[in-house]
Amino acid sequence: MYSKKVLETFRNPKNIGEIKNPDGVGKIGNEKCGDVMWVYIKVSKNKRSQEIIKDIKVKTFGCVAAISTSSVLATIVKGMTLKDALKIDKKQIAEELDGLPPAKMHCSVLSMDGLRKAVEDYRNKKAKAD
Amino acid sequence: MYSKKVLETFRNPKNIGEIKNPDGVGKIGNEKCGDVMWVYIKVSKNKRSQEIIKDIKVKTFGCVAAISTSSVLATIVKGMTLKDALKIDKKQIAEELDGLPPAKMHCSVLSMDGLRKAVEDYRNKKAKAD
Amino acid sequence: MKHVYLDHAATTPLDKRVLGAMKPYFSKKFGNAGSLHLFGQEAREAVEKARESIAKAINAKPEEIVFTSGGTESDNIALQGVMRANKGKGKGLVTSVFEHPAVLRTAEKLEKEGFEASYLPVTKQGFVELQEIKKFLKKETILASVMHANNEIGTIQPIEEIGKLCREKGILFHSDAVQTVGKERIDVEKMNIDLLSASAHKFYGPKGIGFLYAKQGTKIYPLMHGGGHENGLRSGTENVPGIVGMEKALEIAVKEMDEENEKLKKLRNKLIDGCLEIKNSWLNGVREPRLAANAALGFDFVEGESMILMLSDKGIAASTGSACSTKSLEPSHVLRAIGLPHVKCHGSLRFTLGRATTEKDIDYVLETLPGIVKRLREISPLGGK
Amino acid sequence: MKHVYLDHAATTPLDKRVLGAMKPYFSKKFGNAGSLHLFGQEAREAVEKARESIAKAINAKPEEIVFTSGGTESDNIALQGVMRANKGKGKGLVTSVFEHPAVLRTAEKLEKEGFEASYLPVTKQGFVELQEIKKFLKKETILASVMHANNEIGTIQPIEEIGKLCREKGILFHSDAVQTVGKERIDVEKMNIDLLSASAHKFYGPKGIGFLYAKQGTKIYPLMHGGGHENGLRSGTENVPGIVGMEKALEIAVKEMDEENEKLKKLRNKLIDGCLEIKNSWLNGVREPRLAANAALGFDFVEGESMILMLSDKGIAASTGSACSTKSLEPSHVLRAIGLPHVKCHGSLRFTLGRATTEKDIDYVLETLPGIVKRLREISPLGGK
Ligand SMILES: Cc1ncc(COP(=O)(O)O)c(C=O)c1O
Ligand SMILES: Cc1ncc(COP(=O)(O)O)c(C=O)c1O
Repeated sequence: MYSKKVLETFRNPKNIGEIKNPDGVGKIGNEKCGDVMWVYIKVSKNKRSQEIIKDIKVKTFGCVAAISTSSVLATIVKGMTLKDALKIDKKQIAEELDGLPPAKMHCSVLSMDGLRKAVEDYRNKKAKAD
Repeated sequence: MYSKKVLETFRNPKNIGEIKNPDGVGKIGNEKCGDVMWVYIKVSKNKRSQEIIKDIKVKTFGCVAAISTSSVLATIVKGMTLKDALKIDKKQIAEELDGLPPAKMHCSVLSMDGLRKAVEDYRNKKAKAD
Repeated sequence: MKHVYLDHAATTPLDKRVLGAMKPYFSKKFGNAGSLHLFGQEAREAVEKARESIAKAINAKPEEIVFTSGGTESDNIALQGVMRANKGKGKGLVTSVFEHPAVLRTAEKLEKEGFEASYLPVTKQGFVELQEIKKFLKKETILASVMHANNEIGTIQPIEEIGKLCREKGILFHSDAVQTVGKERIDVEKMNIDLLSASAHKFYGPKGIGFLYAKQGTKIYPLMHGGGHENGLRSGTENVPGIVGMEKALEIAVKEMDEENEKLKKLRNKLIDGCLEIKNSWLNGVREPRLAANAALGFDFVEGESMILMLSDKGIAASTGSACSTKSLEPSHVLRAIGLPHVKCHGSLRFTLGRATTEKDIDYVLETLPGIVKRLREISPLGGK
Repeated sequence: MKHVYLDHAATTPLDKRVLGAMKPYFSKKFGNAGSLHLFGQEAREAVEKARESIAKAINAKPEEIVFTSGGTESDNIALQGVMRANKGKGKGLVTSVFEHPAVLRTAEKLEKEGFEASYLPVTKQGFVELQEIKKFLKKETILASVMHANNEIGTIQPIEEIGKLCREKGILFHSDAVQTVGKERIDVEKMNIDLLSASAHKFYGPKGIGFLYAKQGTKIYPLMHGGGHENGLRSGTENVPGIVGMEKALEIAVKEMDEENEKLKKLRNKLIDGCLEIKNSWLNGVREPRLAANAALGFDFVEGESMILMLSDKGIAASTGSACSTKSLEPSHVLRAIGLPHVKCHGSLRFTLGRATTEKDIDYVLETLPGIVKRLREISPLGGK
């Protein structure tokens, strides 16, 4: 039921793990539903002084789809500006994986929500520091 | 679904055919139902002056069960007194064949009815002749 | 003793090539297609490949194929499932008087539930008439069900035209194609079919497996509930070897269809012509359009079952019409439907030829049958010989 | 790659001896058991011999065995057929919260029809309680349905006692024995069972065939209508090779049962003990009474599906619990029923051993699994390592 791409990604997930001293952390999902993601980001600026995601790592408790979407999202947004990263469509994530079973589409939403929360966390922290 | 005995009897039916100048003929069944029997009998007397079935032959249009029961009835009653012959139970015919499928039990009734009609015909003719 | 099997409409032998295709799925690739692991994936792949191939063979989409346990189940899901799911629209079911019991008994069951079934008459030649159908299709009608070819007399119905009439009126159209799948070309698009039933053992596939084609978007309730297999339409662990076997059988049948039918028709005609040389005999239904393998005959003054058994004693397998397990005393409803009087219905004999049938087989039947008919006529009180 | 199949509760490979018994019925003795001729008689004989032998294996009468397409169909006929046929008596159906979907979804369907279903709770250990059942059985209750052994956690229910309670109250008793037929002794007389479901592919028989035992005199409506096969209870051409195969499979399973279970229990216990050495793990359900082949485990902080796929990559076939095709997001209803919190339900892993399982297989799993759990725990945010 999973595409080959999902399975490959699951087998060799990228950007999985933790960042020490992250600039932002987004914790999403709940244990009850069986999907929990913690998204860690490191932010820096590019030449045009835009904030970009310099590094991203995700920790995931969940099914094959959850782990694969975490990996794909992280791979896609790494290096992107925060602005662009937040515009990623959940469909793009699914497409990157050659599709997800309908029942698993929420996983891509979840990973996006995790990223959003991480960025929020980063901005909150920054606002405080400023 | 038929017992071995039914099939054997069907394969080698006895007393099947016609009697020229019979003493009585019983025609029973109808074409619509798919079972027609004509029972021919020849009557004579035994030593004790009782009327007996000296010969019997049956012509049958019908299924395997109809042909087998015709044969078995004829075999059973041949040589019997008319009185005893008319007392034959339909169950006895079925038992002689190691049973009949429930849907086919009516065949044994039919053959008995044929015999009854043949005896009636004989008695009517005799009464007229007397 | 020589064995001549001429009852292919009842069931066919499994083609050796089909068994070959099934074999890996018995004890090696034996996984449950619902399992996530490698054994399950292997099974799932086989099932979906078969679904695609079968869909293609009738010009349908893979997701329109539902695997069932056979023709009876397919007919039952089609009729019960569609009528119940579309109750809102009306309560009418239109079918024909000479359908298979899997349709007729199901229609009667639905009548008991409050649905209204009406039964199309058929002509003496063995066909439903478009003029009649037009009259039967009402606004209240949910579903029409007309078989593609009749199992007893082999006449092929004008399915495409019936489908067209139904489409025009927005009525769903089911066809019981158990006797034609793998034997006649089927194109559900062209033929305007919304639902179609098939059974693998009728086309040299395994027993216990069949399929229902149901056009995308057709509302159907399942008969069986459980794990939600087949998109919720048919729960139960998938019969993987059966599905694979059905696919292979259909592939072979479609590929060899034209050549096979040509051969069968020649042999069939020889058989019919030979039988008709016996006095007081006739052919049920017309020669065309008729299944290439079907020779449904009748003989006056004798009864079918007795002929079957005497033929069987000579190694010849034939039928009186259908192979149902209720040995009812009623004469064939199909023969009654084409207007045969009762007594003639009792004298019916159906030969259905198949892949292995040879000219020698036909010769053997033609040598054997006359004596049997003669013998039975001798002991029959009918006919006044 | 080494292949270790430990998902025998989902399905089993066809035993070679079973295939051997089936073979003659594919292409040689291939007749339709409803046909009158020699090919039909041969098939009919095989079907009736199988019926006798299967009946004997569970201490029933041949006429009490109905051949179906599998466990799901058997469950559906039992529940739908009995409830509808006995409507006059009341409308109550009692079953348990941890039945297979084939029972639960059918019970829900019946509720929609106006019947009233109530669901027995189960203990943390994985059993329905007689005390509870007494409370659930009402005058209005038509049927109680409790599975013999649970398919996820393998706990064996006190069927004989439940049956006794039902008998005392004149309530019909059905048991879904799909997981126990061929694995545990079954005596429908002694165990007070009125209806029992079985599926051949769970005991090394073919897929697509099963049976329903229904005590003589039990009023049941059929699900499918047609030729009137199986005494009108299940129409459709008999799957002769399937029936013959199921018989052979059951014969073998019953003969080898004790020896087999002894072997399985040893291996199973070794597997359980080995798994429990992984920290933060547990066994679902108690060890006794439990199916000899079942090891249902749980691991904190990781999710079942991911474990399954990682094990699969190492050639090991396991399951999270059931092999249903609806990949629902809900955690196992069985584990919820025994009181496991949601998050722990997600970490479940079921191994079910079988005939071919060796000690080496178990060793391989015990070498492989810890690394997988470790890896998944590393990428998991839970557990605070
Ligand atoms: C026209 C037709 N429909 C339905 C069926 C039922 O198929 P099955 O017996 O495989 O369920 C048959 C054959 O028995 C048939 O000939
Ligand atoms: C307890 C139980 N009941 C019913 C079934 C359904 O059997 P089948 O899938 O063979 O129809 C299964 C297995 O899937 C089962 O484990």
